[in-house]
Amino acid sequence: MAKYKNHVLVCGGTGCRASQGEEIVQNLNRILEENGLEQEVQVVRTGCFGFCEKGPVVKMVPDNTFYVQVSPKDAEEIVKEHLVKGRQVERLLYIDPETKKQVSESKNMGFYKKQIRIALRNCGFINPENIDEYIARDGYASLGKALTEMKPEEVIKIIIDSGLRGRGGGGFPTGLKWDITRKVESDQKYVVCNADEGDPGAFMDRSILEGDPHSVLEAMAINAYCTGADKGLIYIRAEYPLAIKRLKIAIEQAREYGLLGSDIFGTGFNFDVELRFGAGAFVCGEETSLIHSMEGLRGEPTVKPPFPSESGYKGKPTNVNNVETYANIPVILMKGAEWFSSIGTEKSKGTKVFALAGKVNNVGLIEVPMGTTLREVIFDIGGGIKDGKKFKAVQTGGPSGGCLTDKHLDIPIDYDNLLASGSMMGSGGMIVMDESDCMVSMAKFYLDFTVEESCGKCAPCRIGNKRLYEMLHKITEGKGTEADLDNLRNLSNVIKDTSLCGLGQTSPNPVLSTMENFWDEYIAHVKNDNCPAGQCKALMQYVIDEEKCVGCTLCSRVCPVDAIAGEKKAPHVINPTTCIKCGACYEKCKFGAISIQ
Amino acid sequence: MANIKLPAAKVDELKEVCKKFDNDGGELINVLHAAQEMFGYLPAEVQELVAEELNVSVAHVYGVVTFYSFFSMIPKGQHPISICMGTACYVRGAEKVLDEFKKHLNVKVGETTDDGKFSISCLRCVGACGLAPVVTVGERVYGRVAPEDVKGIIEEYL
Amino acid sequence: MDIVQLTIDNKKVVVEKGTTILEAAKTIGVDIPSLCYMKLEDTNFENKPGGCRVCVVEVEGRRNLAPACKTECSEGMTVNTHSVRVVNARRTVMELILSDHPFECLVCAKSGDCELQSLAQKLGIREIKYTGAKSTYKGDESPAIIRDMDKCIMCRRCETACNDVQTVGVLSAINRGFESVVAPAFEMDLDHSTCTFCGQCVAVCPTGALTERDSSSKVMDAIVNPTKTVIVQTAPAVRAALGEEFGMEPGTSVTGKMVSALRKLGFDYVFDTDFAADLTIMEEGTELLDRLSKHLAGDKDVKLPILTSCCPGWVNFFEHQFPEMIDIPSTAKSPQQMFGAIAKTYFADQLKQKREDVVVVSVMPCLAKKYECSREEFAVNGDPDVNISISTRELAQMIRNANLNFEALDDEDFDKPLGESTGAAVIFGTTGGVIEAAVRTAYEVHTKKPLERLDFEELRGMEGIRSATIDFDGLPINIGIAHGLGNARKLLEDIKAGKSEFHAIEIMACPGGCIGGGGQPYHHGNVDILKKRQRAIYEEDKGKVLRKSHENPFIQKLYAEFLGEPCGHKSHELLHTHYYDKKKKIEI
Amino acid sequence: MTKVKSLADLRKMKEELANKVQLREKSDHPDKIVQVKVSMATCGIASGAKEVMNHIIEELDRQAIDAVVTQTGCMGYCYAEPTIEVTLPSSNPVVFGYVDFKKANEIIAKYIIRGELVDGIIPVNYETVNDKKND
Repeated sequence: MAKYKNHVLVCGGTGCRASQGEEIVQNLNRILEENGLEQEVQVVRTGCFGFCEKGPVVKMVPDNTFYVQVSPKDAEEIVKEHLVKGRQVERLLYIDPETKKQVSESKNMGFYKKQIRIALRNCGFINPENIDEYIARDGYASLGKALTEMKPEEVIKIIIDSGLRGRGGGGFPTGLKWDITRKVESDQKYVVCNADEGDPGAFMDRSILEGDPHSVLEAMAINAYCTGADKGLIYIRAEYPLAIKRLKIAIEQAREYGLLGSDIFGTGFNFDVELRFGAGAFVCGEETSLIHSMEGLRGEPTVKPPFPSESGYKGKPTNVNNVETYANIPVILMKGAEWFSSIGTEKSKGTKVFALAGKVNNVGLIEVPMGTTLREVIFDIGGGIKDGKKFKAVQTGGPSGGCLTDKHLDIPIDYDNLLASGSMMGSGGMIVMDESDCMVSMAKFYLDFTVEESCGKCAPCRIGNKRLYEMLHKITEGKGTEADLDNLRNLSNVIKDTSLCGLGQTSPNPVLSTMENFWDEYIAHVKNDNCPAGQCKALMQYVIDEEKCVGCTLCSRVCPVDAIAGEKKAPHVINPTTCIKCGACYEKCKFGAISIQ
Repeated sequence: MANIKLPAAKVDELKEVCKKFDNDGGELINVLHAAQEMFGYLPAEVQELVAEELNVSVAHVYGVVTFYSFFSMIPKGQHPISICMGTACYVRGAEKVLDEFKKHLNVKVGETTDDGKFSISCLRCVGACGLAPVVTVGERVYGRVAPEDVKGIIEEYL
Repeated sequence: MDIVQLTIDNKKVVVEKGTTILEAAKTIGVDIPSLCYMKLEDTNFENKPGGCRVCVVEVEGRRNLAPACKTECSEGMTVNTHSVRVVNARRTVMELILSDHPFECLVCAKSGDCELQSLAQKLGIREIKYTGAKSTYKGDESPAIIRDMDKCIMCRRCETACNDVQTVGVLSAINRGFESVVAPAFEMDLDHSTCTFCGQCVAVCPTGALTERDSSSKVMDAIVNPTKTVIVQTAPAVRAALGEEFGMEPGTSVTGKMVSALRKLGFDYVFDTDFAADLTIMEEGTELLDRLSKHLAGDKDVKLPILTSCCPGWVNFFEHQFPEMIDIPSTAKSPQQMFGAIAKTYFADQLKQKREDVVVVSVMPCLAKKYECSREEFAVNGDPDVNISISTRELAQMIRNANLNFEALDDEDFDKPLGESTGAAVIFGTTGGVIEAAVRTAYEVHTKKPLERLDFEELRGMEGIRSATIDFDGLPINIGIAHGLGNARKLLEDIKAGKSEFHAIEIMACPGGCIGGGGQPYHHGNVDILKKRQRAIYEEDKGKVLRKSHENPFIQKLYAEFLGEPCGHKSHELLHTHYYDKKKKIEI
Repeated sequence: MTKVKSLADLRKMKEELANKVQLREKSDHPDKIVQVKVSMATCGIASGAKEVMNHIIEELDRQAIDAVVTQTGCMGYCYAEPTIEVTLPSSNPVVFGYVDFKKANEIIAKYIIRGELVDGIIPVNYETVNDKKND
């Protein structure tokens, strides 16, 4: 390090107590100057440490000491004790909850290990368009080991023992699925990678394919070796052009290196991969619809059984797995089943990638071990709610999932807990909402999505979801009745019970879970025509405050439906029935006399 | 039905594509992607040609084209504007951005402006939720779009 | 063949492995309601997309309800078909379907035959709790079939019929979600598409979405018009099915009652298409022997095998799909059109009336006949040989309209001369019948020896493609038979590939032949009805005195007085036609 | 392109490549090699990563700094795109967020040349399974 001897990093993330961070920086600089150290020590603001419940955080470099819950007035002590005398300020050190010992080195802090990246291990570290960098990080070693030293049954046993379950949302044990496909006799079998990722708000598959395409190719080859297939297909949605480009490059390079094609590793095992493009249909995330789409047909599902493992693409046994599931396979073979099953909870092993988005400060792609709580994900890694607003709900599982509230924040995330609390793991989309989001409108948004994306083959989903949407629309327009609420519940349950495929069987979840957790909001909409979150325009009233209104008549002139009456210079009144709530008067009024209730 | 004539060069090109997929009906969606790339959209005449080449019925091709939202039978604007309506973008106000676009271009979703310059469509989650709300114009992606920015974006392409 | 044991509504059931719950339940008299399921055994028509979800039942240990039509029985399965959960689900699904259906039962053509209507009655649906928008689509009034797709419930039967059975491929599901429906490409009208009007989609449609164009009012206008002499001709397959419309046992032949009813409706002359069927045999039989002798004499470019041409759906099929083979089928017109040509010349002369004052009405088991009689080449300066064609269902509606008690009518006979026919003509109504009639005449004309065995069992039955070799006194004649256009396509492909060693092939567009026509009373998927109608046809043939077409005295009189000899100059002019290449070209 | 005939081939290739990467980092010849990785996922590119990468390459050439600039996948910090990771020789990689042209120049001038830290550092809040450097 040239000029500066050491640095003080102060967390300046937009989360927790960001403003205090500023004061700390100013105090530190002031005191450093008083002690003539401003040349040797540089104070730097950084992004969020992801440590918000212990913020503001200060990190001393190069000795990596971590001070937590630092207040502006501690600045003096830090400079005097640590920088001048070189003694750590005991009082501010982080106490590790388990070991109860003070920990200063940031690396081995329990908290620091919140995230473990298995599926995303190479994303952001290697150049995805250069196969060498993938090989440099043990790329294709698992495939080599499997092909040359192991029998298919042995590989499958490891996958079963690891406890890996499908990451696409269903959570079906991957090892079991591979075993079933292996046992079916057939002259031709296929392995398929489901990269349709239709869930809105989910982008982990895209990041893996753009950041580490080879891990998926290697895993598909291992899958093919286990199940006895020699052809692989990647069904990728047309909305991901960059991922398609990188996959094509990766496939080309893998073929050149002999890691795809014929006689791989000289073991006589042949396997090659082709791309198949989606064309904008969420339902094609469902296995059988995906297969029909790859066969050039309308993406309509068929009743299971027969499962694709018995008869799938072109009627042949087909093993379909999600991108993230595949990304875990090479590591499991490399580091063994015991290591993998040591991570996660009792029935959900390993890690899950979440796309944290919505009203959260640090929107990001994170990978946390199963069992991490929602609170840690949203408030620590996510940096809390944007603009300091109050947390209201988090939606997981996309249009098939549900909304979870603060009473679920401390539930360890895994397949079964999320299902039990009325939502679903889904592909991992996690949308955070604050008090300004109306839950009835959220349910309506998801139903609008499902109505648009339903394939139309079966009556309950084709017509039922449309009726759910229409009822929710009525409620958000203030025309809903109590009877509608009962109809909503009954119809939702019947749609779940009778729909042909996963889309229809889960599309009512957003309705049922918002009714379960925010019943009072539904009642507010229906009974007293009020939208607590203030999002449903139709339920808002524009009101003129007599004191503030000076009678300048500007609002009455701009009102498109002449709903404002009043003499010049006298306070005006808005007629609530004719008012169409366009907000024109609200924008025009210079005296702030108009408010929304 | 054939009210427009297809340029002969393009017809041969499309036949070549079909041959590349060895005229297999199972490759219909790949062929349709290529065709939409070539003609910009999929008029009835192109669908009839594809049906002929892959020997599947025209009704089947039309069934597939109307099923997938990616395929369009009306020409997209020179600058196709797509507003992401995924959950993350919706929660961050994508609807207001959409209304703003509609107001400026006075076209409904799925329609093209009369001068053929712009068309508006809704996309299902482009996958850039960090930049919500997201708007794409052709290949270019605009992040963190506020209603006020809409005017500026349109002007870039006037 | 391993078997499976399960319990349905706590009754023990043993079925073959692979049987579905729906079929297993039928074996113990439990008829699980369903709207999209339909299976016609040997006509390879099976439609079970599992889409309507009305047949859902409860299976113990399963998270959601199981569709009975698709779920195969497994060992030890416990099924409940009427638990509260099932009944509530079934009613709700029905309410949903009805909430997107026009309430026009009182004026709908399918009322009384509509499966949706009868199931709604059975479940006693009185109130639709979940109302909302209804999907609406472009109407289509083609000459033979009316499409009112607002009534479509997406059961996909017509799509299966048109694609898998008939391989014509005009229909496909289009759009997605709430707006999805089954329609031709670009929702064009049927008569712009390659539709052959075989009407098999109408025959399987559970609701009023697909019905036939109703021309009965035009017939009544003609009857009440004093200046017009109205002649009616009835097809062989009509008399074997008409009774069903009045609750009579399927397979009861009602020829006599039909003739009586027609007279009571006011037709001036009640004739029989069978007369023209005998005429067709004379013309086509001669054409077959003519080609055969040229072939035997070594003529290389004579077109063999000869294909029958009496089915307009089949004619439409090869004009659209195999235009390069339009010179192979026999040039003989269909019985309907031959009858029209003779009625408007030979018989009009006898009546000393202009052809424009004679109205020929045909009663057909078929919808394609409506299209056939409207083809320009079958009209003389604008006056069609056959003015109006109505289906068996429309005739039954006219009889009900006239309030006639059909069952109580006494039998009456057809008028002379165009009402007389032989047993060979009657069997035109079923698959294998036309070729058997042709064989009976061709054998005697070719060998000059009397035919001892009249019943050619080897040509009969229901299998899609059949073949037999008939010994013409030393000369083996290979006969091929196909019913259902999918099977026809297979034979045509063999001919194109030069692999076909048949001499003559009979092709009928509808499975079962004309007895399964698109205009017949609805069979609602019960294939036994077709078999019973077939039996009735062969019964009537057995009962006839004359059973070979060339023995029909009035045919002999017609040739003597009017036509000269078969395939002669006059016959060519009146009784033969040619075909057109209707394949759509891509304009560049 | 070398064809991988056997597992042994692969392992040999991996060793070579791994050394080459270390070499790049631990090389102690005077003009030390700086390694810059730019996160080029869809959202990175959408927020200008491509232009920033080209700018950095030109800037480093102009100042004759021996550096290797490569693209990489998404690092996960969507809120701070475009993000780049700079690894000075024999020191831990540091991730910078909100990197526009101005910030890129600042990073080059202050951090790469003089080793001074710059505002906007994104503390890496995860460790990856097989990335030896983090353990």
